[in-house]
Amino acid sequence: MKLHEYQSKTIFSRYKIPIPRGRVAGTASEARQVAEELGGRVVIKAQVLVGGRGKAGGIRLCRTPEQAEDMATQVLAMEIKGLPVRRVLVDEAVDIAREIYLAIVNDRGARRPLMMASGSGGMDIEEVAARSPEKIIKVFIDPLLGLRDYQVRDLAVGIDLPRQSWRPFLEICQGLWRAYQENDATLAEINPLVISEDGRMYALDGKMMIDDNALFRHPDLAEMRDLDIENPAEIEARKYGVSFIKLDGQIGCMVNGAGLAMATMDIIKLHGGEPANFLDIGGGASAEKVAAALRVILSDPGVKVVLINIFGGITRCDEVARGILSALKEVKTEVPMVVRLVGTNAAQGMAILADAKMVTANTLVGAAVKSVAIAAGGAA
Amino acid sequence: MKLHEYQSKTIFSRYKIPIPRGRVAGTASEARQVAEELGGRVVIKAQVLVGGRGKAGGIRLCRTPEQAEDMATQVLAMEIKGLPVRRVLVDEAVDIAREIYLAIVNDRGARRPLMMASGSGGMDIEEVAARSPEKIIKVFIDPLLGLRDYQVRDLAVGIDLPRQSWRPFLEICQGLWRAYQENDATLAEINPLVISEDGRMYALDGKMMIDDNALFRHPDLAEMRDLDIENPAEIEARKYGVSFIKLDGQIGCMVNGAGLAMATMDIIKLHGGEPANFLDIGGGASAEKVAAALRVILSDPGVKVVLINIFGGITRCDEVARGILSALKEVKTEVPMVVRLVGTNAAQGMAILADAKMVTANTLVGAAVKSVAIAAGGAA
Amino acid sequence: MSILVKKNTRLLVQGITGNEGLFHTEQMMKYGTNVVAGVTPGKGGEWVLQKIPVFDSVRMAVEATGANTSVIFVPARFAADAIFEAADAGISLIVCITENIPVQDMMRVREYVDQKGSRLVGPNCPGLLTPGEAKVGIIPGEIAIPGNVGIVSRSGTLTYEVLYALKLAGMGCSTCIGIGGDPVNGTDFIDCLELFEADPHTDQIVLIGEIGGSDEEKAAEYIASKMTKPVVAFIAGQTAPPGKRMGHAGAIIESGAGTAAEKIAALEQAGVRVARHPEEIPDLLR
Amino acid sequence: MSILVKKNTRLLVQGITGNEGLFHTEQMMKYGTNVVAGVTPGKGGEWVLQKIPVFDSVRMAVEATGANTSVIFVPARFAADAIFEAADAGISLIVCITENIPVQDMMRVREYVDQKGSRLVGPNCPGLLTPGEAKVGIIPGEIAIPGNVGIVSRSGTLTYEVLYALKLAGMGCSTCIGIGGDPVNGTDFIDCLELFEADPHTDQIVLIGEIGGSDEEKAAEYIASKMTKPVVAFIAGQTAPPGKRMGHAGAIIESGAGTAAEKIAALEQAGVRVARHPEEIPDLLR
Repeated sequence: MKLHEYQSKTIFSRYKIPIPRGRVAGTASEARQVAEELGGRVVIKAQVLVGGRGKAGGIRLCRTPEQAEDMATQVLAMEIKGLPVRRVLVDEAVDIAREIYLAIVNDRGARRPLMMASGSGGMDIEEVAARSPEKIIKVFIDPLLGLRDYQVRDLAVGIDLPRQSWRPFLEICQGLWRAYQENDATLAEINPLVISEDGRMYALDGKMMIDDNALFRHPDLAEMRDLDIENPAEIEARKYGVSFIKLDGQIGCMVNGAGLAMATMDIIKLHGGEPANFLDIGGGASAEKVAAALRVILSDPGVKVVLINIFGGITRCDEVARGILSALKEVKTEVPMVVRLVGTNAAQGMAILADAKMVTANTLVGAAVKSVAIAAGGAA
Repeated sequence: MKLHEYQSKTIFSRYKIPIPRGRVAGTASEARQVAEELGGRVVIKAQVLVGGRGKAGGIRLCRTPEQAEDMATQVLAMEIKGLPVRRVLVDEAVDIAREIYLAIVNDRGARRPLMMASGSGGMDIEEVAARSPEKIIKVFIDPLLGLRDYQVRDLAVGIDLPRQSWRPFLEICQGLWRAYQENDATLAEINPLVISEDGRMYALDGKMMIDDNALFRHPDLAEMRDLDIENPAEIEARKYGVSFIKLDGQIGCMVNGAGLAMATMDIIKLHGGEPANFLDIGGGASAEKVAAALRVILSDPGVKVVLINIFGGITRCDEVARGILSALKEVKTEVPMVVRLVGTNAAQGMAILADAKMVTANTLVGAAVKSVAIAAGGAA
Repeated sequence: MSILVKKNTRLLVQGITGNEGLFHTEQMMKYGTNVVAGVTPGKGGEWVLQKIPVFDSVRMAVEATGANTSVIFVPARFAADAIFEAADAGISLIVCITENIPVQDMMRVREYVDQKGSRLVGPNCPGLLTPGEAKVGIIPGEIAIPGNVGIVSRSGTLTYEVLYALKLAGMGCSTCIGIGGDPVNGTDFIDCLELFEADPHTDQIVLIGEIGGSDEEKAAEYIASKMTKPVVAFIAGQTAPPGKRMGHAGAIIESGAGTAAEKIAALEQAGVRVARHPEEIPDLLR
Repeated sequence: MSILVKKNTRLLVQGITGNEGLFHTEQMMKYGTNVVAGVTPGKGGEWVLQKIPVFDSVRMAVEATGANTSVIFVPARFAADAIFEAADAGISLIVCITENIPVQDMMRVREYVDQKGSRLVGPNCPGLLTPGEAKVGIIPGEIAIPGNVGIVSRSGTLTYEVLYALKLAGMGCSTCIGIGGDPVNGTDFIDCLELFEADPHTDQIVLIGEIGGSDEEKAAEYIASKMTKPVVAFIAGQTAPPGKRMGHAGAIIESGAGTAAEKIAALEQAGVRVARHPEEIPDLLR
C-alpha cells in the first residue's frame, strides 16, 4: 500500500526526521491560509500516487499567499496520469545547497532490508542505478540487530557527506530505519534529502509503501489507503479476498492458485489469445467467493469469453460449480464460458454445471484452445 | 540503581501493565485526599528501598480516608532498617484470589535476560528458590530476538495459570520485557502479580533496578536516584569517579584497580587486620581524584591507619603522591600512612612523599604487615 | 526414494485444532503420514481425530512424542512466532503453509532459523509430498505416483498440474517440494537441487518458477556448474504486466527485473529444457 | 611462545585519536606491537604518531591495511557499536578495554560476536601481553619477561602484581590475558585454559579470579576433567561484603552465591593450588 507524500512525511516527523514546515490542504483557500502562516514563500505540491508530478506541473513555487491560492486552484483542478489531485501539500520553500537520495527497501536476494544513499539526490534513482551504479552506496541491515551507526558512517563516507552533516544524517538514517521497521514498510524513501543553504537537513519529499500483509497491526495506516489508484473491480475483488488484476485482452480467467492463474494466461497467449485479467480465487474458495469473482470478471465489457480452470485440491470443484451457478443467476450474461475442472469432486462439479450449457475441456491446452477460438469469434 | 515501588509501577503502567489505582503522597493529609478519591478502602505502603516493609509495619490496610490519614501519619514517622519513610504509596485495595511471582533478571551464566515465574507469589522468592526450585519456571530471552509469545505460554503452563488469564498474562509479560529492555533494567520484578476476585490481573508491587552504566541514555531515571540508601562518603566518592564501599575495620585502603583493592583487603585480613573500606581510584587517576579519595577515607573516624597501594601502569605514582600531599594540606590528620608505590614513576612518587614521614613498603605483604601492626597500636 | 519427507517422518501439526489444520491432518494421516502430535496454545490435553494428542507448546510436544518435523497452519499474525517456536524446540524440518505473513517477520524468521540450523520450507507453500511414503502439507496425494522425478516449485496448484500431467503420462515423482511464493522464504531452489542431485532415487528434476526475484537465475547458475542430472523447467507469468503482484507476494516484476523471459533465457543457457506450458513437461522428461 | 597475540598480529586501534587511545598506541608501538591502523569516525585521512593512518571505519581500515586484531578505547556509550563494527568487518580478535558498557549492550554484543565467529576479549579489561612479542591493551610491558607461565585474569592491576612477582622471582610468562571484570564478557577462563593447554610453550597456568558469578567454578570443573598442565589460582574478594559491587561490575556476591570461599573450594577440589596472596604465587609454581 502506497502512502502519499504528506502521510509519509508526517510519519517521518514522528521519528525526528526534520521536514519543512507545511500542511496539507484540500482547497485553494486553505492553501492560501497555510501559505500565510508560513510567511508566503511556499511550494504547492500535488498529492497523487504516481511519479512525474513535477514534469506534469504538479509542483509550483509561490512567492505570496495570493500566488499560493492561484497555484493551488490550478493544481487542484489537474489530473495527473489519470489521477485526480484531491489535495496539495503546502510546504515552506527551502533554499537547497545539496540533494541526497536515501531509502530503505526490502532486498529479496539478501533477505534483509537494504539502506541506500546517493549523492545524486532528486534524480530518478532507477536511472542512477542503471547508468552509474557505483554512485549508490548500500548497506544491508541485520533484521535482528537493526541499523548500526557505523553502517550510516559508511554511507556518509560513500556519498562524500561533509563531516559537519554526519550527526544529523545519522539521526535521520536511524529515524528512517525505525519508521521503516515500526510501520512494516517495504519502502521508505527520502528523495531528495536536502542540505539547505544554512546547513540544515530536511526530508523535502517522502515516500512510503506499507506491507499489506502487516496492516493488521497498523489499523491507523490501513485507513490511509487511497482508493483512487485502484481499479474499482480490484477493490471489489479484494473485499472477497480474491486476487484480481485487470488487463486488456478478451479472455476472462478464473483460476485457483496464483501460479496456475499465470500459467493459464500464458497458455492463452501461447495459443494466440489475450487474457483479460489475472484472477486467483485462492485456496478452498467458497461458492460466495467464486460468485464474486465471476461478477468481477463479467463487469469488464471487453470480456468475450471466460475460461474457468480449477485444479481441485483444498478447493472443491462442486463448490466452485455452485458459485458459478449462483453468480449466473444474478448477473445475466451472454458471455460464453469454457470450464475445466480437475481433482477434488471434479465429476460432481461437472454434473452441477451440466445444465448451464458450458464448453468443457479436460486439459489446460484444450481449455485454452477453445477459449481462444471463441474469443476470435469462432465456435468452440 | 534501585527504584521505589511507586516509580517502578509508574514505568510499568507506561507499558500497559495494569496496576491498582493509586498515587504517592508525602504527607498524611495528601494520603487522606488520595484515599478519598479512591473510595476509602486503600493500602498505605511505605516507600523505602529495603525489603521487609510489611513485617516492619510499613504496609497498612485502611477502610476509610480518616484511617488512611492516621496510618499515613504513623508510617511517615517510621524508620525502616535505618531508612526514613519520606513517602507513602496510597493504592486502592484489591481482593486477591491468587498471587504470582514474575521477574526478569540478567543471567550471567547464560549471558541473557532470564524471565522467571512462580505460582508462589508474594513470598520471598529466594526462599522459594532455595526450598523448591522446581516451582520457579524459567525462560531465557534471546537478546536480539526478544521475548516470544510461546515462551510466555511455557511460563503460563508451568505455573498452572488458568487459561482465561493467559491473554492478560501475555500482555503483562511482554510489557515487563519492554520495560526491562527500554529502561536498561538489571531487574524488573512484580511480586505479587495478583489475580483479583473479579478475575483481573494487577501488578500489586513492583521493583526495578537500573544499570548504572546505562543511565547516560536515561536522564529521567537518573534523577530518580534515592540518596537515602547511600552512605554520604559513597556519594562523595562517586562524584569523583572513585569506587568506595564503607566497611567496619580500622585500616583504610587506597588502591588502584578493583581486583588489587580486594586483594589488598584480603591480605590485611590474612595478617590479622580489618579493612575499613574498599576503595579503587580507577585507572590513570589524577592528583585531584587521589586527594578526594584520601578525604573520603579519613572522614571515617574508625580509621587508625591508611594503606596506600599503587601499582603504576596507566596510573603514575608521582601523580598519586602529589594527590596525597594536596589532600594532607587540606585535611589535617594524625592518622599514619603506609605507602607502597610500584611501577610507573614509583621512584619519583616516593621522592615526593619523602618529607611526609610515611611508612614505606616494597611488597604487598610488607605493606599489610606494617599496617596491621600500626592499627594494633604498635609502631611500624 | 525421497528427500526430506519419508516414512520415518514424525510429524507435528501446529494449529491442529483450526479448520484447515484439522482437515489436512486427517488427509495426511489417510495418506499414511505418521502424525504424532498437534499444538494449539490453550488446548493442551485435548485429543483430535481420536488418537492425536494436542499440546500447549512445541517443546512439550517434542518431549512427549519425539516429533522431528512440523507443519504450520496457524493464522498469519501468529505464524512467525510458530516458526520461532518450532526452531527453538529443535524441530529440524519446519513446513509453513500459512500465507500473508508480513515480510519483515519473515526476514527475522529466516535469520533466526538459519542460526538454529533448522530447515524451513515455505511459507505460503503447499508443503511436501513423497508419493507412497508421506505427505506434509496440502498437496493432494492421489494426483501423484512414486517415481524418479524430483519436483521443486514456487507455486501450489500449478505444481498439482505438473504432478497430474506426469501421472497421466505414467511418470512418478520421488519427492515434490513447494517452496512457496513469498519474496523471503526458507529453502530455495538451490537447496532442493542439491538434495535431488544427491538423492539416489531421483534421476531428473522439474523446476517450476515464476516471475519476480532472481532465484531462477541463481538456480540456472547452480545447474550449469554443479548438476549432473537433467532439469526441465517451466516459468509462469510470461504475460504478467510489470509492477503488479500476481497473487503471490513474491510474483512481481520490479524495475523491469524478474521477468519470465530473463529466467527462461538463463535456464536455457544452463542447458535446461524449458516447457512452453505445464502439460508439455512429461514430453521433455526422458 | 604465546597464544592469541603474537609477532604477526596486525593491530588496529579503535578510538586512536582519544587521549587513552593515543597514549597506549604509543606504548604498544614502543613495545614492538605491529600497529597498522587506527579508526576514529570523522577523522579518516589523518595520521597519528607520524606513521599510523586513521580511517573512518573498521571496514576501510581492514581493506587498506589487512588488520586482523583490534583494540578498542572508545567511550562506553559507543563501545558496543565499535565491537559490532569490528566483528562485521571480519576482525578475528577484538580486545575491548573500555569499562562501564551497559550490560544489555554486552548481551547483544556477545550473541552477535559469537554468530560472526570473532573472538572478543573484555570489555573492562587490560588486554593481552605476550612478553617479548607484542602487547594489545594497557598491561605495562616492563613488568613481565618471556617464559612458560600462562596467565588469565578477571582483574587489571592485580594481574600486574602477579606478573611483577613472577619477574622478581625470575619467572616469565607465555601470554597474559585479562578477560575483564564485567558480568557479561567475551572470552572466558575455559577458553583461555583450552588455548594454554594446547600451547606447546605454556607449561603451567595462573588463574586469577574474584567474587561474583560462577566462572571460577566452571573453570575448576574444566581443569579437573580436561587439563593436564598444572594450574595455580588466586581469588580476590575474601573480605568482600555480600550485595556490594566491588568496583568491577561483575564482582558482587548475589543471593549469597559467588563467594571467594566457594570458588577456592571448587578449585582446590579440582587439584588447583590456591595462593593466599598474590606474592605467594611464584612459590606455588614449579
